[in-house]
Amino acid sequence: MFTQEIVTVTENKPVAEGYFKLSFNAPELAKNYDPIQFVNVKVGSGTEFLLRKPFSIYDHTDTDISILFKIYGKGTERLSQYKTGDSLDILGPLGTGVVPPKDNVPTALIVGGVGIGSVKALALKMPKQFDLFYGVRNQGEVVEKQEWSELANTVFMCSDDGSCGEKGVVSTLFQKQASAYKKIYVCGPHAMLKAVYDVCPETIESFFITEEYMACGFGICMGCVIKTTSGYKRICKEGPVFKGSEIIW
Amino acid sequence: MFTQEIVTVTENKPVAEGYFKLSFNAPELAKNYDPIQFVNVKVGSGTEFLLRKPFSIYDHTDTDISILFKIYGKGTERLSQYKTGDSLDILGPLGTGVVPPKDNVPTALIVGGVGIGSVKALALKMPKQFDLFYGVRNQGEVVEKQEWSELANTVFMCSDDGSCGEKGVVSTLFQKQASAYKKIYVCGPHAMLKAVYDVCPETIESFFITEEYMACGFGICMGCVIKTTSGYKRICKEGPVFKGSEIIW
Amino acid sequence: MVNLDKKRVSPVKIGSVTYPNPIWLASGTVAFGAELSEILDLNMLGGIVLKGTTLEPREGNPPPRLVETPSGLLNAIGLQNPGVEGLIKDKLPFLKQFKVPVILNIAGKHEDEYVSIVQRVAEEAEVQGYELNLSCPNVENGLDLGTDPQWVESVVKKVKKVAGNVPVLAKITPNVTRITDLSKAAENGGADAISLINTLVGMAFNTHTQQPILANKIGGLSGPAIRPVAIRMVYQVRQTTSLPIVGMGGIMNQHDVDEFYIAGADCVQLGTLNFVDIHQLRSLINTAQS
Amino acid sequence: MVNLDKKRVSPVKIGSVTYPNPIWLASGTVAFGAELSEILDLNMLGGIVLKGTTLEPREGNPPPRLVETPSGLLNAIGLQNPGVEGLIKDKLPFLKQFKVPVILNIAGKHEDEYVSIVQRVAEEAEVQGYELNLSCPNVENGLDLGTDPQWVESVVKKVKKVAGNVPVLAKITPNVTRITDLSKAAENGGADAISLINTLVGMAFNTHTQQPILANKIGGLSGPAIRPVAIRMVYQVRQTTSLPIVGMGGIMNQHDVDEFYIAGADCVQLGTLNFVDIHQLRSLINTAQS
Ligand SMILES: Cc1cc2nc3c(=O)[nH]c(=O)nc-3n(C[C@H](O)[C@H](O)[C@H](O)COP(=O)(O)OP(=O)(O)OC[C@H]3O[C@@H](n4cnc5c(N)ncnc54)[C@H](O)[C@@H]3O)c2cc1C
Ligand SMILES: Cc1cc2nc3c(=O)[nH]c(=O)nc-3n(C[C@H](O)[C@H](O)[C@H](O)COP(=O)(O)OP(=O)(O)OC[C@H]3O[C@@H](n4cnc5c(N)ncnc54)[C@H](O)[C@@H]3O)c2cc1C
Ligand SMILES: Cc1cc2nc3c(=O)[nH]c(=O)nc-3n(C[C@H](O)[C@H](O)[C@H](O)COP(=O)(O)O)c2cc1C
Ligand SMILES: Cc1cc2nc3c(=O)[nH]c(=O)nc-3n(C[C@H](O)[C@H](O)[C@H](O)COP(=O)(O)O)c2cc1C
Ligand code: FES
Ligand code: FES
Repeated sequence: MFTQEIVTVTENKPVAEGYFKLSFNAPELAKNYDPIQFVNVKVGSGTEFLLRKPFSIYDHTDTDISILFKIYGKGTERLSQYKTGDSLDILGPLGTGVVPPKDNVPTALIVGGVGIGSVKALALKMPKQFDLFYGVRNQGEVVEKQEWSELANTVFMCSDDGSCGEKGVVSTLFQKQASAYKKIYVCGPHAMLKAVYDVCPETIESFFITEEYMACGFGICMGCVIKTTSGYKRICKEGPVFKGSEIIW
Repeated sequence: MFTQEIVTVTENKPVAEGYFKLSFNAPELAKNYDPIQFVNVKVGSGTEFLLRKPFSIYDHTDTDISILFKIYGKGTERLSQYKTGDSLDILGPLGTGVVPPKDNVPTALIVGGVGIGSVKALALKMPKQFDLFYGVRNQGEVVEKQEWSELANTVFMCSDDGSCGEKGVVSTLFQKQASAYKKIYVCGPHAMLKAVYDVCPETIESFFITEEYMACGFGICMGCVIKTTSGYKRICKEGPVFKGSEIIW
Repeated sequence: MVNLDKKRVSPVKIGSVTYPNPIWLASGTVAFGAELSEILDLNMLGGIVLKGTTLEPREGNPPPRLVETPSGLLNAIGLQNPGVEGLIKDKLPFLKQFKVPVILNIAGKHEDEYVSIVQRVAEEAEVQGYELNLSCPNVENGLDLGTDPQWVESVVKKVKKVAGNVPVLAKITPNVTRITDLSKAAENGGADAISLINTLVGMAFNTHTQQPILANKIGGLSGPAIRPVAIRMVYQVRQTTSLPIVGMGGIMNQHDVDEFYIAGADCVQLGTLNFVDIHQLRSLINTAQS
Repeated sequence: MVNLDKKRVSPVKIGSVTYPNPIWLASGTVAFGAELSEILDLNMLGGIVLKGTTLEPREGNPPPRLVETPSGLLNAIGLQNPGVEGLIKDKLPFLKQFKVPVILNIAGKHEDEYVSIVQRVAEEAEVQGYELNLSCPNVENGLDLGTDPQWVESVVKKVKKVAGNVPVLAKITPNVTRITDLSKAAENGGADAISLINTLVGMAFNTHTQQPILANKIGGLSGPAIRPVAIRMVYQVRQTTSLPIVGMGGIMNQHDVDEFYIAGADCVQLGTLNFVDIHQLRSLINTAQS
């Protein structure tokens, strides 16, 4: 069950270079969402932007939901200007969420850049058996370092310029230790997802959090598809999480 | 000479029911405009509104210009939300202004509703020989009553519902005393302009401040024309002031 | 003058069917109704037009299939649909629980396919209208056939022969020189109503990769950007026919709906709006309840 | 890949004329240059296309002539202009002080008028291009002639005969089924370049009075709303000709300019932008200075 709500922004603060964490009041939603679900947000007024913009639910309190976003284009630029007290029109929760694994198999979350925004809700609901592999461009991009080091068993960092953790890409970082895991959740740009898939042993159960341009966000436009072994599937409806073996890369 | 400037809003306050007076910092403009000139204002962001919206220059201080506007549609609604410190993109001064009459002939300003916004700059620069005929829907619409009573010799008020001054329309109010004047400046909706023209003795030199939908505001689109005895003329360039005898009503 | 108060709530008679009110949802913007039913009471609609259906299942175009343009949406879904058998087996049964008139949107590769689809569906007898998509610009050759008045007349005629009592709506393409040539052709073919407009053919490039954004390169432009063109076409067609007109293209609010009624539409379909504002959608639907 | 860095500053050769850079201003959005020269250095432009000029003076349509639509502007100016004699007497002399190439936009009622205008202007020898407006949708009968490829070919051919060394640009109408039929016709007629797109035919109603907002009822839609259609047409025409293409339609910033270059345009014209953002205009012009 999803709804369209006009909510009030309770906080919108920079949390890294070009990254914002925006919270809004939505007690019902805060109680009733699954990790990896997202909200589709109307940014700006009139037809300044015609389509909503999708953002994963990052975190919640009893009354509030937050999203974590990176300034990408004009829409996220505009969203960064929202202030406490502004109202925001959201649709959600959308997508098929993930039931946090109860089994204690060794698990890794592997994220690149703003991909971190999609996995925190999952991390919070998981037993603390997971490691985090976190790749960024540079140190300035790292979000909530302290919190993550508390959430995860171990955080393995890498960065393109070596300013933070190992120098290199997260797929390579993960590859070195891949054999230690039985289950992975991967989130980031498509090229990174593919790189991780390519180095991931078949013995690992892998889940990839995918993205595609969306219009509706709830399955009626058929716009946001990904090619799978059983044909095109809607990322907003059957996804955004797909097994690595299901995706046609 | 006109320019496009990004200015800062210094104040935006309600001055009557649905009326706002918006001031912005523009020292050059404040020194270099003629009464009845206007500015063309970009409202909102992106293509929320594609065209600028024209507003007469209402008043000025040494450093600031103000406009007076009435909430009409979505653009003026949005403009009413601007706050001190916001920036605003304006083009101006536009139109052919009026050189305030130096001769001491008996003069009347005749305005309906938000028409008051176009004549204050003229009133400020005129010798105090003018009377104001001011028609409104109702009392709530009256703007700066006190100031006008100081600016004008006499203020004659009327309103549609009689809540303020005589009950009736401003053309009728003026007609009764028309013979007392040699020169009039008229501003208001087109129907009111025509009504005043119809009751105005030929002996009076009459100037009408006209309006038409505008795209550019400085004469390049040919969109804002009014039919005159010498063909269509551009309200934004040859106007907005035309002699009553020139207009084909 | 159009009596708007009346028009907004009036049932709409097309052929032998009277649709309960003039607010319908457009093909390709509702899938087959299931997802929308989670957030909207379908029973309050005057009609729901299903996603364009072909004889065989179609997997559609590769992504990207969408991109936003100023006040517009460019799409190239490529008619992803389960085919007429899939429709009958997996989609229509769900819709039985609602009283909303279901209109099938039919996309054939050639005349015979339209006829075959109608014949196959007619056996099921659940649908209350056939909207012939004579205008899908995303599919190979789709453009050219639908722009030919003779072809339009002929396909409508053939479908009418097998449609029985079910009204046939001709959704003609707006990407033509004279829209009235097509509406007249459809009328000559025996269409019970004219649906317009479908999307305008458009394109957008990614200036970094220098590639078309849509995998299909060209796509169909919908949304408020195209409303002035839609209004003009409804107006022009209204001057030349007394058939019911089903108007659409960029409707976002009551003002826009009224503009279509004034231009000459008897009822309207909401399309892109469904993706972006369910509150507005509900408000328009509520207005239509007399 | 288009070398954008190069393209943005490249002179553009059309026929025998080399225009200094690819940023031009579009007809109907600059009047005859005088007003813009107060706020813009015309000398930095690659070209300036004057307001559509007819043989006799035209007073144009009654107001309202304009209305804003979502991301668009609907206009029906009705070709208000002083006629070719007025142009020569009152408008061209002012432009002599600038080095910007002046392109005349010509709107004839029939073939002979195009020819007569060119002949009359040729005596003056100040203009650097003739852009034939084969597409003005606002003028009676204007639509139908320009949609006929044979007519387009014929009028271009006749004008070429009298144009001497001055390049002839064919501004074909976008309100047609197949834009490439027209571009080919213009090419066959000997056009030196293809200009596209002109405005799309649109309409808007005042829902209170229930009357069309424009006094002329229908008008031409410009601005960002039409950009996807313009880009598609430039792309389609580029596939079928090696003639220079002068692209326009909804350009608002550098991204949009680049999109036209990528789609296949050799230079661009800025139109509606001139009405709304002189800063952007200057910034695009500055980019074009090598
Ligand atoms: C399920 C899902 C969850 C997401 N979660 C997050 C998140 O938690 N944090 C975050 O920062 N970003 C997230 N994104 C991406 C985010 O939606 C885009 O960054 C944002 O829409 C860009 O808008 P823009 O106007 O700033 O950029 P634009 O200038 O519009 O576009 C820049 C690029 O962003 C992408 N994009 C734009 N609009 C959409 C759209 N409607 N749907 C999908 N992609 C689009 C396109 O690839 C485009 O090229 C998510 C996307 C999806 C599909
Ligand atoms: C020279 C001139 C001076 C003006 N001075 C003032 C003033 O001092 N104070 C004031 O309150 N209003 C003034 N106006 C009118 C003001 O421009 C409109 O009220 C405003 O543009 C409406 O915008 P909107 O978005 O709120 O309304 P919309 O919803 O856009 O339109 C409502 C109506 O306003 C008119 N309008 C809209 N846009 C324009 C436009 N670009 N040009 C002309 N008319 C338009 C139209 O008649 C339209 O039907 C002036 C107009 C002109 C031409
Ligand atoms: C994503 C999408 C898919 C569409 N698919 C179809 C279709 O399958 N068949 C059809 O006739 N029209 C289809 N259309 C066109 C719409 O039914 C409608 O004619 C058009 O979008 C204009 O209306 P709008 O501006 O309100 O969206 C589609 C439109 C969109 C946006
Ligand atoms: C107010 C206005 C008047 C126009 N007049 C003419 C004209 O006289 N001749 C012509 O060929 N095009 C004319 N056009 C079309 C433009 O030259 C251009 O093709 C069109 O506006 C698309 O570009 P744009 O979206 O950048 O404005 C006019 C456009 C506008 C907006
Ligand atoms: S975004 Fe519409 S189906 Fe996924
Ligand atoms: S608004 Fe463009 S000429 Fe007056």
